[in-house]
Amino acid sequence: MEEVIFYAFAALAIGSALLVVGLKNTARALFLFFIVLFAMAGLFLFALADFVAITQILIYVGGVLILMIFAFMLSNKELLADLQHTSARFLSLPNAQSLLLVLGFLGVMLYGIAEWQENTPYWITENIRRGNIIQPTDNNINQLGVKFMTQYVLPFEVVSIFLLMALIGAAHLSRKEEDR
Amino acid sequence: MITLTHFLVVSACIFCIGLYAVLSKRNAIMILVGIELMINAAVLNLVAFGRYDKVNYGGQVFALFAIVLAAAAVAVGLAIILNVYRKYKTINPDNITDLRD
Amino acid sequence: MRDLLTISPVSMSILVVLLPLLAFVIQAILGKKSTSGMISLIAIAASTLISGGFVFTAVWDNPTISTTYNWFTIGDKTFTIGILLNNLSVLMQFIVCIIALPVHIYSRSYMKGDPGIHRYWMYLSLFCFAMLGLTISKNLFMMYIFWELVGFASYLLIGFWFTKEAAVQANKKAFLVNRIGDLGFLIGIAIIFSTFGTLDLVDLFGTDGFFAQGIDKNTTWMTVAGIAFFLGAMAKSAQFPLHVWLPDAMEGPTSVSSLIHAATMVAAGVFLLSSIFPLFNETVLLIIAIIGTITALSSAFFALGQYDIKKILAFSTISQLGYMMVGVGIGAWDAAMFHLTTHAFFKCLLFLCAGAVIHEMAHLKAHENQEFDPQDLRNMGGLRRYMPKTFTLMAIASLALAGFPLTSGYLSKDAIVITAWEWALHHGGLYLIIPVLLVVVSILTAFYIGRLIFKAFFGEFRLKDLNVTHLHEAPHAMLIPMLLLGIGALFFIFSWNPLSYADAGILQGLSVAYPFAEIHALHVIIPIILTCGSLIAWWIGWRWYSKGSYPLNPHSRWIQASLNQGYLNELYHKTFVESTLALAQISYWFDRYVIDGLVNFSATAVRSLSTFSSWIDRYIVDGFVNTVAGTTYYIGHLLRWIQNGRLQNYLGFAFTVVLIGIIYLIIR
Amino acid sequence: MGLLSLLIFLPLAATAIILLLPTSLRHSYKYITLGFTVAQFALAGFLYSQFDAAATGVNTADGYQFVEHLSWIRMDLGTLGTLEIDYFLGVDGFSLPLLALSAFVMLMAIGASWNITKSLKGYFSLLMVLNLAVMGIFCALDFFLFYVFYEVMLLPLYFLIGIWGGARREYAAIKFFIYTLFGSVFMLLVIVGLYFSVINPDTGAHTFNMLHMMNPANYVENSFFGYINNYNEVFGIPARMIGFIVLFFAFAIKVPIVPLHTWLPDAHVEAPTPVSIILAGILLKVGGYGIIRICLSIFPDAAVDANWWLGLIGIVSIIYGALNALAQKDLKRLIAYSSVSHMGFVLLGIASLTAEGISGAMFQMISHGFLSAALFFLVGVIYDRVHDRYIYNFRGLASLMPKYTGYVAIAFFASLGLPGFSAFIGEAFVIIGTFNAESVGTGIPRWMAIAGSLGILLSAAYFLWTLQRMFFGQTRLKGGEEWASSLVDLTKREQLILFPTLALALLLGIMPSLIFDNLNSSVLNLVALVAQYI
Repeated sequence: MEEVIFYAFAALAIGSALLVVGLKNTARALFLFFIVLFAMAGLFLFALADFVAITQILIYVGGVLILMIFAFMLSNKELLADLQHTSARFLSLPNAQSLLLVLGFLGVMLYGIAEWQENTPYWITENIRRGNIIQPTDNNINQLGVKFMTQYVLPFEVVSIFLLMALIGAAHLSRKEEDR
Repeated sequence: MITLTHFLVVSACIFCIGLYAVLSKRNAIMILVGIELMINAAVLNLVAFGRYDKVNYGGQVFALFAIVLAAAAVAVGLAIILNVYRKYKTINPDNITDLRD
Repeated sequence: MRDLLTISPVSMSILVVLLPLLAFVIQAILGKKSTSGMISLIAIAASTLISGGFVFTAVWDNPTISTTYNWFTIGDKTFTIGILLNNLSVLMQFIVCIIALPVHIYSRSYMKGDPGIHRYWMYLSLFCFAMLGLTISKNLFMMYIFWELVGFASYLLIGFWFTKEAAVQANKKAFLVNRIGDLGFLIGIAIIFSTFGTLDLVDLFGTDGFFAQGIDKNTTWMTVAGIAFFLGAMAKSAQFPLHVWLPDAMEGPTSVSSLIHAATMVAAGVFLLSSIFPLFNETVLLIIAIIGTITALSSAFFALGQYDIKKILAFSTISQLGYMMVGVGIGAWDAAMFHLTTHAFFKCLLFLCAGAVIHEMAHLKAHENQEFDPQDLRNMGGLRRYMPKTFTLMAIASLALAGFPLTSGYLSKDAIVITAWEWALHHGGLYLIIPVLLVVVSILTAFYIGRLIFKAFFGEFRLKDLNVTHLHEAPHAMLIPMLLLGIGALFFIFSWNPLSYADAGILQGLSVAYPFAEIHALHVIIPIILTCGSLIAWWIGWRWYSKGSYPLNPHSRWIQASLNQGYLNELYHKTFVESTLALAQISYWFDRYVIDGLVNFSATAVRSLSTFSSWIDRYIVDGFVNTVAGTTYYIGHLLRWIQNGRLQNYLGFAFTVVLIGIIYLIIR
Repeated sequence: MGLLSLLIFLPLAATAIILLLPTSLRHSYKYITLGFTVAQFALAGFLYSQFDAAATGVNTADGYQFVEHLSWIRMDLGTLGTLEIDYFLGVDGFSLPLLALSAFVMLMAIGASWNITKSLKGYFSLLMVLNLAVMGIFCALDFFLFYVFYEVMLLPLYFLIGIWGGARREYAAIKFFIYTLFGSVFMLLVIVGLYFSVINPDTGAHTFNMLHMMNPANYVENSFFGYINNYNEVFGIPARMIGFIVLFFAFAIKVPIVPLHTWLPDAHVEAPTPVSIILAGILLKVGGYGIIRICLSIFPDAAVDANWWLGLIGIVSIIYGALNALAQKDLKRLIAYSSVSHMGFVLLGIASLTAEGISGAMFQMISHGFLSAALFFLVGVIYDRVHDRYIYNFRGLASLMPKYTGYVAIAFFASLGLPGFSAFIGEAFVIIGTFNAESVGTGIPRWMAIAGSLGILLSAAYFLWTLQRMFFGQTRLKGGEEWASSLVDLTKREQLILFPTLALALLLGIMPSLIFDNLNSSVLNLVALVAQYI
């Protein structure tokens, strides 16, 4: 039962992602991107990362995606044409070179995964043996909060400042430059 | 039982799809989308591995960092796209070839 | 009288030669201003006087006189010029003078008014110089020089009317045929020089005309030399088959023909052979005799059919020269010289008479404005009524030619024929053909000359519609020299005995010892046969031509062959002339297309080779360099294409490299 | 400075003056060149009159007269010894008549150049350079010096033909140049070979001195061209023979011999009249002179072996040239081929190796120098008037131009060997000498003399035929009235040039001793030199 749901989510994520890159219409692709992100969030749950899944939905769906659509609407003068672009072909033709490259990567990665499976890293087997793995029953949020404020406080602060810088930078970049 | 391998395979697929988008799309926003897909695949890997490290919680912590940083990057990226659009009246990266010569 | 002569005959003889040269030079300088011919006439008259008075009388029947001057030295051999005065040479010189003088006088009247008269006198003097020089040359080389000069002068005189196509063709032919003979002469000289190392006649033969050095003359090269000299004589004396130039040479003025082509120049061949007679061995002499006989016979035959009055005389000359050659060939060169002498007189006279006839006919033609050939016998007839004196003189000359008793011709011709009989009987066998043929020729001679006389002077004038009253006797200026020659055609000049040649002064003076016995019976029989034969021939001729009962078909093959001179000219033209010209064309073609073609081909080959090597240079040697450069360029171009400024491509390449790297790591 | 140097370098002074004078004075150039050439001619005449006829010449320095011997190049070549090149001049019986002839022909050429209008400065200066080179060739006794003059001669000729020539002048000029160069390049090889084979007995160094080369004692043992025990072979031919052959061909191209003659008709036809005169009058003689002076004297042993072939080539040239002349329709080409024929006699005479033959050959060269120059000048006269020289375009010129016809007739008859003119003496003695060869034993058979005499007959044929075709008969011209009016008789200037030429030909024909006296001792010496090897 659990596996069926996992496969469903995985299929949803992969299929939607394929559609995202395959569709000619950018607007539709962006909306399909929602599905992908939701499906990914679902997959995070299977990895027992409930907080990450929530964050994913909050930040991506609530922030990033809205921003993207907003930017898309702002930038694309062919938006209307694009929206109305119900052309003969629903999907864009695959770019042969890119496809080749991507398939190559896929093959390499799958080969790597297959290789990796046979000799699992020592730390994983050691943790499994000690039972030092996250259980569905664990309170993740609590644990995360403690870790953020103790073990990972320096990266946390750095990322915070980085976020600030990014926000300021984004605002600066997107403002109208009248003194050009 | 959902093993680590399942996650890795899904993640690899998503990563590759993202990579494909980055390489082949003729729209800056879709490239950004591709990047996001790749980051998501990475995040998936992080959480999948993070499950076997209860002491440090590194996987989930850094998944969060990644998500946040991705969001910031998207914000900056979009700002750049808007600027580019303003300058070139297009967001097709093919037409922006200032790097050449 | 001889004792009174304190002047050396040698210097006198040189003077005889130089006077005409002086006349030639003076006239050459004066150019068109000297038309009278007085200079030439005075020169030749003086020459005649000196030759007769100081040279001939001084030398005849006296020991040989000779003088030698060094001319030039080649290596260590010295070539000389010299004067040889013996009976033979002074006789010849005197004959030339005494024939030339009347011709000069005659020409003054005959050539009057010709636009090129100044050249005529010039050439005539040049001829006299060359001919007189020839006679007294001591050295074969010197003789050769005069020999050729004689030919040259003859060339000029034949082509005197150079606007006449036939004349210039004739003089070219004459010179070329003579050139063949000259080559023979030259080769003969070369053989003599390389055999004996000298060309001096006295050194060769001694003063007595005998073979002094006693060298075997029966060697092959001596035979070749003899034939070579005879070739020279053949051309000059118009012997068969080199006689073809002489009939054509009649295109020249008649006075020229009479002097050059009847009496003097053509006789030079006989003179040459007589001078170097000791050189000939039996073979050569036999060849000379045979050729002479053939010439005499063939020319007599050709003379039968001619219509041109001058051509008849020309062939008659050739025929008589044949007699002389036979004379030389049988060893009786004294008889040949005797016949030469008598022949010079009567043949010259015949020509001058013919000239007078032609002169009158041409006058008539000019007067009547009619177009006809003044030399054609068919246009004449009955001329004896209008020109009786000319007729008389011509008849005398004709009788002499036919060898009628009381004439000079009788003596000299009998001398040859009888000696020939003696010679033939001495050898026996086939040799007898020669004297038999000579007799036949003699009768033929009587016939053709009779035909000429009958056709021209008897019967009626054939051009009936012309006003014949304009025909009259030739002017005195022409008749007087003819008369002088006419006297020379009679016997008493040469011998007091009209019936026997043995008493002739010339024969006694030259005195050749024959190797065969004299047969007295022949001295009676032969003259009778010849005379009777001539009379019969004349009777037939008179019947045929004067009475008009001509029995023969004029289109018969024999008559046509005779008229066309046996088609020899055509034969020569077809064989020698055309083949030489064809050979010339072929060799020029060869030159242009083969030799020059080869040169041009090699040039082309070198050029194409260089083109090829430049191709190699450009495409292979340079091509290699260019390929390297091109490859670099291409690679650069390729990389440039990679560096296209598209971010996605950069990324794609980056990932490709990463992928390749990973694959490499995996495979490794 | 000796007289010979003066003779050689007088033209250089003329060149310098011409080059220095401004172009505005171009009409004075011809007078300058004429002046210098007259002076040169006078000098040559003076030399001729001062020459000691007893001088034996050929192979000893004592036999030469007016000798000038200066060191020119002395370069230390290390192990190869010292490079010894001398400025060595002298004349003997062979070179002196040719020197005088050259001076005379040059004078004629200047006279014929009177009507040249195209770039006079270049023309006259080139002509004078040519003059210098020609004089130098006949005087040089050092092989290197000889070669230098020999090559210098080519250059002005190339330009004179290539610039002032007729329609196909470039072709002719290049053909001429390459032909000659072809010969002389190989000649250089032999010169170098000789240089390394011969030593100067005085200094012990290798030398270019021709006189040393003529002495067998000076040859290094086992050297390439050495005399004794020389078994060197090239393509199976002995080394000394190959040296002879190469040198012979180098000069034979100049003579020219059949089949190396084809430059001659083209060069003659395309060259302007003065250059034709020089070509025929002097250039061809360089070939004959070279064969006598170098081939025969330095390689007498090889010459004795090869003379049968030389004679054959001579015969072929005589008859072949004459036949070709007979086929010509262009008057100038006819005369060019007649030159081939007449120069064949020179070769035949030389090949006979008899005193008569070699003297005859020399005489023939002198005579041909005068006569061919006169003939080319005569062709130039008619070409000047109507710019045509096609034989069939003229007829009956005698009535129109009597003086011209007279000169042509004299020149023609002189050329065809009429006694009294120089060509006769030359040809007759070549024939006599060739005939004599058999009794001397030089290996020239007698039929060659007879075959050669056929050439005399053929020459009569083509000259008389031309005379008949062009000059006799009724006047009929291709250009009609226009030509008739432009075909004026000879001018004073033309007669002034022609008369002395033909008069000289006549004088030499009557008094051949003028040449033979100075020639004899040299010829005898040469014959003696060669006779050792017979």
